[in-house]
Amino acid sequence: MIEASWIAGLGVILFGIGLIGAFSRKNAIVVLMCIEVMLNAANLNFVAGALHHGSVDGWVFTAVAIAIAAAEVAIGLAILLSLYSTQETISLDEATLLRN
Amino acid sequence: MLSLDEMENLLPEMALVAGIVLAILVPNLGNATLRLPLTRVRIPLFIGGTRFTATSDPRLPARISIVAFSVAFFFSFFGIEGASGEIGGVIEVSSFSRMMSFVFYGALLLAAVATTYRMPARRGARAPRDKDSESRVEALVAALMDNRRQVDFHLLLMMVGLGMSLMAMASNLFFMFVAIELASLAAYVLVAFHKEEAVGGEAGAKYFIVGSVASATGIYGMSLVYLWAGDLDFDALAASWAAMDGLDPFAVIGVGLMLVAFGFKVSAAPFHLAAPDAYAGASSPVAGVLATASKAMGFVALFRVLIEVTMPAEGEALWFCIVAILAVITMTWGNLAALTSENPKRMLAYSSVAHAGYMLAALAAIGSGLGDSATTELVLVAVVFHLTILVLFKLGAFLVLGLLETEGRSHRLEDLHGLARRDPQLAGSMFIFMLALAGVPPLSGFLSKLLMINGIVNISAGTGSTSADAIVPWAETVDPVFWLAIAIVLNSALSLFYYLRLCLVMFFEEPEEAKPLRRARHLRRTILVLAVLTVFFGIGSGAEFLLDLVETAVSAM
Amino acid sequence: MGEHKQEWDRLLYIVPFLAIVPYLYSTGASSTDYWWLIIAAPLVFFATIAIAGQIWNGDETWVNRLKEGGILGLGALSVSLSAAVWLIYDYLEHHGHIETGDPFSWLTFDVLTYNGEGWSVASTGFSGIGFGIYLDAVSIMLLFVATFLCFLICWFAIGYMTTDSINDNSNHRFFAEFVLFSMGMFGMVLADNFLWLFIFWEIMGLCSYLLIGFYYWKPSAAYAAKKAFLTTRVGDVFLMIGLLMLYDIYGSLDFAVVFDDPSTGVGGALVDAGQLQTALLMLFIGAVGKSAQFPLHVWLPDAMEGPTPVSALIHAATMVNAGLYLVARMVPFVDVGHHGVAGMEELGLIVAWIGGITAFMAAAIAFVQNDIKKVLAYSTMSQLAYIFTGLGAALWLFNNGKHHAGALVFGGALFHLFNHAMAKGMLFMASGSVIHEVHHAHDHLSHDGDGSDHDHGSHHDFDPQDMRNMGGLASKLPITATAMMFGSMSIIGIPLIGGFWSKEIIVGKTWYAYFHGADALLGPALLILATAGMTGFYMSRMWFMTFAGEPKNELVDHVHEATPWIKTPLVLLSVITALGGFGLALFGMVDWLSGEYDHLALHKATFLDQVIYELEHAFLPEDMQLRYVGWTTIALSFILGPIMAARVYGGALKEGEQATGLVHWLTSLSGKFGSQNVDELANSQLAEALQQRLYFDDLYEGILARTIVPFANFAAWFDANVVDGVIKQIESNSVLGSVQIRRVTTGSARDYILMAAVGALSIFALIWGVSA
Amino acid sequence: MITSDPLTFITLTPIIVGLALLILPHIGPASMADFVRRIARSLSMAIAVAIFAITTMLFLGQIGNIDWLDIMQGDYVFQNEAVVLLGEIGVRWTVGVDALSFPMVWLTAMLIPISMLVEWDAKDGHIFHPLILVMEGALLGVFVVLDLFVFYVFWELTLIPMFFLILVWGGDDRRYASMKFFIYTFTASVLMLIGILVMYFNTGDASLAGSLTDHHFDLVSMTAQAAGDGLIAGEGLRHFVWILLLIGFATKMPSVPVHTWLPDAHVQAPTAGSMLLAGVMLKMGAYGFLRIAVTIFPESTVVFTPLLIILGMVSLVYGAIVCMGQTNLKRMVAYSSVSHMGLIFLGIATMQPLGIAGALFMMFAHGIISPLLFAVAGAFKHHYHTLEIGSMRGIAHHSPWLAGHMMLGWMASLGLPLLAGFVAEVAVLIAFWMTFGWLVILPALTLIITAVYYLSSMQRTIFEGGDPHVGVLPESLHGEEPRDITWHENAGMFVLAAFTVLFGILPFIFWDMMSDWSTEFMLETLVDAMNSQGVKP
Repeated sequence: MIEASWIAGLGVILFGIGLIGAFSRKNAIVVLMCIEVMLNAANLNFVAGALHHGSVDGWVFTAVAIAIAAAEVAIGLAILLSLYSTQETISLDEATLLRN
Repeated sequence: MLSLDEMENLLPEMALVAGIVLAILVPNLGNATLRLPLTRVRIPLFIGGTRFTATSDPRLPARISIVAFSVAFFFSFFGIEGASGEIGGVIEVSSFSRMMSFVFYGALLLAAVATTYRMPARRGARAPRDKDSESRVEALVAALMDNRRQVDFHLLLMMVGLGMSLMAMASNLFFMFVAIELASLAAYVLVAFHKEEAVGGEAGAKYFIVGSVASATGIYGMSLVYLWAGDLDFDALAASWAAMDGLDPFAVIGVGLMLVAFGFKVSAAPFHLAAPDAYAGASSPVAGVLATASKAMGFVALFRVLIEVTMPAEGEALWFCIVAILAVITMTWGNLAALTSENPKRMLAYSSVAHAGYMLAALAAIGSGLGDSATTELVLVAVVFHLTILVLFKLGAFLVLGLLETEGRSHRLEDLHGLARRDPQLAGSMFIFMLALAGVPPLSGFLSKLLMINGIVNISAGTGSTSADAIVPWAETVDPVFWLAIAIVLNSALSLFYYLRLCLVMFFEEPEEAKPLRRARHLRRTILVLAVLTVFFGIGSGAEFLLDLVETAVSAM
Repeated sequence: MGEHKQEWDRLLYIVPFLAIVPYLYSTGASSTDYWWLIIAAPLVFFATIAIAGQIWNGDETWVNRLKEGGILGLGALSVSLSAAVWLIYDYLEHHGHIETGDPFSWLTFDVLTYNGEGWSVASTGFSGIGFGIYLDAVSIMLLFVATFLCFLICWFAIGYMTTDSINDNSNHRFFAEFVLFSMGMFGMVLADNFLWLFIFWEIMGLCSYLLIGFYYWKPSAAYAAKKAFLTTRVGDVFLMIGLLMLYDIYGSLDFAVVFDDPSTGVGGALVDAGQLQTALLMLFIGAVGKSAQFPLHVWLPDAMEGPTPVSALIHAATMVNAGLYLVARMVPFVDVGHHGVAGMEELGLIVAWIGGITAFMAAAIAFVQNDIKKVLAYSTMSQLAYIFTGLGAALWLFNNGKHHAGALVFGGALFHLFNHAMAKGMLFMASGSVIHEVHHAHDHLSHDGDGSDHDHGSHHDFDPQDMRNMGGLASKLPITATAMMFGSMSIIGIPLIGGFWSKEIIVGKTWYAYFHGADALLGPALLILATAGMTGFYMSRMWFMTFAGEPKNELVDHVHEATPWIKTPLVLLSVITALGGFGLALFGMVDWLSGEYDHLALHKATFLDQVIYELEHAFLPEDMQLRYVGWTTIALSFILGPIMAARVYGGALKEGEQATGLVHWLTSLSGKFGSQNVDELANSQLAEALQQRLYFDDLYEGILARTIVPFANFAAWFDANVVDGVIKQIESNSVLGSVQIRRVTTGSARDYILMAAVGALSIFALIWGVSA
Repeated sequence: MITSDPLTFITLTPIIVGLALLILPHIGPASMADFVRRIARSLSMAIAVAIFAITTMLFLGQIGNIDWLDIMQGDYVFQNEAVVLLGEIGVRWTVGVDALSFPMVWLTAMLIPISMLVEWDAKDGHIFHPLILVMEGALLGVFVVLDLFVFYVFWELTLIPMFFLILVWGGDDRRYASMKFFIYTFTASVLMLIGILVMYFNTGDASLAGSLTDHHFDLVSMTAQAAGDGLIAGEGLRHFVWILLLIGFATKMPSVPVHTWLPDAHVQAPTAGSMLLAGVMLKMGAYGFLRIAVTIFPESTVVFTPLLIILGMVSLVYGAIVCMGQTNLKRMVAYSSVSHMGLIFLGIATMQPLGIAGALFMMFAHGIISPLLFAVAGAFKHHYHTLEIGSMRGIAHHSPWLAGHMMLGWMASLGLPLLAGFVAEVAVLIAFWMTFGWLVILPALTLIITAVYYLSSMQRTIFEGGDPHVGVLPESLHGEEPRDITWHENAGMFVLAAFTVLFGILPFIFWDMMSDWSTEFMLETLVDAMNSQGVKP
């Protein structure tokens, strides 16, 4: 059995990767993926918490969080698509009609 | 299955769910029939076929959502007095949650009304192509904006309402996050709803990306808290926090990360950066919802986490200093940025940032732990009152822009030029909204700001040394919270500049085009009513009534 | 007067006005109940004339029948005059002060005082300021001078102003301002309180401003008006400070309260001489401004820009006496014999010195003036300075216990005021007559000469006031020449005529004071002695240049006394000037004025005894030193000065011209002293300096232009760019900051996330910092 | 209502009627809109005149039969039955006047119809005149309410009509001026609001207190509390609050260095706006300062007397000097207001009943004179289209009435005796000498400077020109023949001129009550403070 702290540690790393990816990558799809990574870091924590506390809540949370993540991806892709259809780019640095 | 009592407590949400169902079904009703196999008997199926006149009416979805929101709105209102109940371990209906849902539904109702005029159906709409001439593109875009996507729009609107309302009722942190996500995801789509316009998609994309990062951060923070406490019920969390010996890094970092997520929701600096873009790109009613209901949602979350969970019984809260600094930065940033903004919607967005700053300052005053329960309540009343009446004038201002938008766009200050000459009613209302935003008496914006300052002063002014016999020694001893009050009033003065500038162009400049605005009867009446209410809740019995209401709600918290 | 019958009919309008006082008298009322008529009548008619004149401007009735308000003004002044005469009559009957107390309290207020432990409302004094009247011999005399002269001048002005086309449709302004001025003068004389004195004093200042600037369209007039107001304002401000100090000392400004016992202040405190002297000096600065004494004298010559003789007359006969009156009111403070405060010798010395300097300086400048009114203006300055010197000597004498001598010179000085007022009033009216007729003659000529298309240029270039255009007018203007002759004699101090009686006393007693311990008075004494001779010269010069000799301009032939209304006052005043001085001296005017006698009457058994007594007193005083002084004065002023003038400017009339008796004789006489060419002297640097008024105006203007103007401009700049600049800086910095901070919103979602991340990190750093 | 609660009536009627006249045309049917527009101007005037009549009757005793001389400090007449406005935080509608506020009430009621009259032909009169009516209500409200919350509401409410008056009817640079005016004074007054709130949290009377806060805004009760143990416990805090209040009030007055909004606002404002701004709005500062800052914090006032002197003196002297450097007539008059308002601080700083009475009378007299000045300046703008001093000469020929009013106004403002301003000046100066001695030389010199700029400005506008029959007309006329002022301008100026003279000759009409009140005020509030602070002569 893996220690809960290991799982949580992995979560921290994942979260860091996600966050850094989110602000260092231009491609919106990649950023979306990074966000998923961040959410998964949270899921790992829930799992670790469920293990650590021996409660079932964590598992439920994880399941729901995954559902949310899925919804988020769906919506995100749709929105990015509409961005692409008008500006023909999904680079976050180029879609800057709105600024200042 | 819910019991009758629980049903009664959830009537507004029921109404909304019913609305969602109806919105999906009713517009699809038609004369479709199902021929019973082997017979010539045609059973009317109603779903599909040629739609009836009534069900194909393009305004139907709006009507449905308006009715649903109205019902929800009134039920919420009547629920403020004495609603209480606990459902399924994660929902707790209280006066406070009803008050907040009252605010949410109010804001969304207004957005629904405003949108009626934005999207009446028009035939022959298509997306513009490259070869189209500029004027043609404009016409096409206008037609597209008016395309029949009402159902989608109003569905999303009702989902936002449902999410927000559930969020206010959540007694469990995780459930609250889920509700927030429900509201937020729908809101992202609403922002990006005008995909025909280049800015629509961009605004949605930015808002979505930044918002998602923020909520991911928040959820991660929540997961850390879960790691620490093992339970996400607010009561349990509060108990764990109170029992915490020293500072647990999991708890502190978790709360801190959640602060980031809520900070984004209330658009506190520096998490607010996507907000102006989103407001500017979204249609005005949606931007108005973001600036009022969405912000209120963020504050409810802050209340839950900061005040219910992490506020110690005595002494300064851990987050006091952070929130205070955030407050000052937020209000100053917002006001400064709004100062030279040439886009009315952006300007209102920044002003919304500044208002978040004021309310954060009030929260910080609570966090200082100097006040007793009565003063804490006073400050909370102030904040909730502000959130409530913000719907009147902030959303009112967006609705005015929305009315302008139906003619063209309202993203330039020039679009407001000479509004007083073109449409005195609108200009007068806008003037009232602006002054209320700036906090000029006797409008309700003044009362709420006064109450917040009042609270801060009340908490802090007495802390100075009474034996100091000159200003400087006194100022050295007074609690820094006091300076938040000064910061608020100075910022109010600064903000006056851009609010007045907007009024100025309405009354002073020559209109770019002299033709009168659309009649848009309901929307116009709504705006006028909002203007009247802005005055009405400023002083006298109106204000007393609303204050009483808020007080009831807050005391239930 | 037949040809002006219609004009004289206008006088009927003032009959109802004149009837008011006799009617009141007949009802048995007391004059002290109706003193307010003196002030109220002009005040009411000021408003009436000003507004009616503007509304009915140019209306036939208004212009011809009411003389654009002149008749109304005359009516109002006749009410004042008759009420004043009534009051004077009562006063002389009852031989004593008239005090009404304060029939109405103008301002009531409270003042806190410190009693050593705490502050409480002052129980004595400091209760407010009321208004009532206070009459003693001095104010009675001045009241008469003011009401009488104002009445006559108004009379004269009706004739003078309404016959000059340049004034058409604006005379109502003149008459309104004129009666307002009269109100100020009457009020000042009547007031029982230093503050009210000041109030009316300022009203006069305003009217002086308005009247000097009557020809407002002339830049020189507008400038002169401003200059007069501002110069006197400087004095007034100090006067006001003096009042504040006096009020602080005595807790009241009422003459009755203050003069009751000037040595004890409010609450019985002993008055500090130094403080009181400072206060009185402040008052004196005010007097210096109003009476155009050095160094605030610069306004008076310019004031001659006013409508020719009339407003100038205010600046000669009445208003300028206000300063003298004020100084005269200082006597009770210094009179150590009657509760005065000892140790204020410097006051008298300063007053006398200022007087002496001004007398000499003004006389010297008058030497070179060619403008007939300017000569009179400097003469006025000089004569007022005489009176100041006399008052200064009186103050010194009073303060050193020499009560009798003090009283004598005090009375003499005031008597000189009377004589001078009458003479100078007449002189100015006479000069007005000259100017008016010369001007008319010129108009007549230029109209005839050029036909319809007459030359405006020459019209404007011609100066009807320049004596170099005159000469030989004695035969053309007989009444004017006679009047001017008597006036000049009175001013010069020709023995037995008018001013002689008072001037002798002033000069004599100033020397007396010098001989009796006031070493510092030597200067003023010498200066006024020299001035006596100079007066003889410049007054004679003026008369000779105007009336004697051959005409210097062909238009003189066309001059004749044609204007109605002008002659009457001249005749009346000539009589008073010629005989009044001696007559009143006989009745003990000097002692009456100084309060030594309480009524005007012969004090010797018979009239002849009195005449002999007075003559002996004037020419053969017992004190040998004074006798020499007196003789020197006479020699200088009567003999040396006029003869020198006659040598330079005198000359017989043109062949065939015949003037009236005495005048003709005088012109012939003036031709008999030979002639002397003074061109060299006239072109000297000294003469130039005198022409330039000893450069005082240049000096003041230079100082103002170099200090105040740049300073004001700097202040305006400072306010707009520094004080407001701070605000503007805040504004522009906010805008800059706004632009900067908006740049942070780059539009890229990446950056937003980055910013949020940095923000979040800072939050954690903060938490860490807080918790650590 | 008029007899039972006249103050509420005169305050609310103009606001209600004015707003109705402004709003009805935009929400009613077209025929009604036309009707309302037609009657708006006359009805506004009628209301304003009626209110003036009522206030005059209040003064004369026809209503209420008040002995104005017998009002003690802290007592008010015509007090109403308090109406709770915001029970949660203790806000009540209480009105009342005493000898401090009543002259201001009368002044306001008098000036409103006159400023309407002067601008009787203003464009868009159906908006202009109702706006002034709203202004009247707001101004009266400031002076009559005895609840600090409502006071602050009215205080800020005055800004809104004035903002519009400047913005819509103002001069060329009205955008900047209206913004500056609004923001500048608003900024100052929000600081004042903080001060009020600190006071609020030290109030104790439970019977008036709000349910939410246990405190109240009632000024009468605060005054009583201040007279008892003092409202605020710590001296440092007291001083701080006093300074906050001072910032608000001094800016409104305005005092150097926070005066620069005034010239801009004045120059751009329409005539009626300038008249009200100078006539009444500036007095709000002085009124509030006396009513709140001095009354409730007498010790602080005593302690900060040197500050008051500096502010007053700098305003007075510096304001006057700046006046001399102005080339714009209205700007000059505006700075002269700054200068005159300095005297009010000086009068208060003397700590003498006489000085305070002088300051009160200064408020009153300046309230009559400065509108006259601005009416004159406005007439120049109206008929000559320029305010530049020196761009014209000899205007007296073309506009004799204007020149006459100018003369009277200018003279009154430079403190000529028998005109209203003199009384105030002399009273303040007497008190000033008693307290500060030779410092009086500065105000005294200012009298000269004042004369310099006033006379110079007259010399270079209505005088000179060189020709008795035609003046030098400004280029802005473009060769048009100028006319004299219109009958309504003339009538308005005449009334002001008449009052200037009336109160100059018979100042005791209002002086007596001011003087009595000042004595009471000193004895009740300041004397104890002076004794406890050890003030000695």
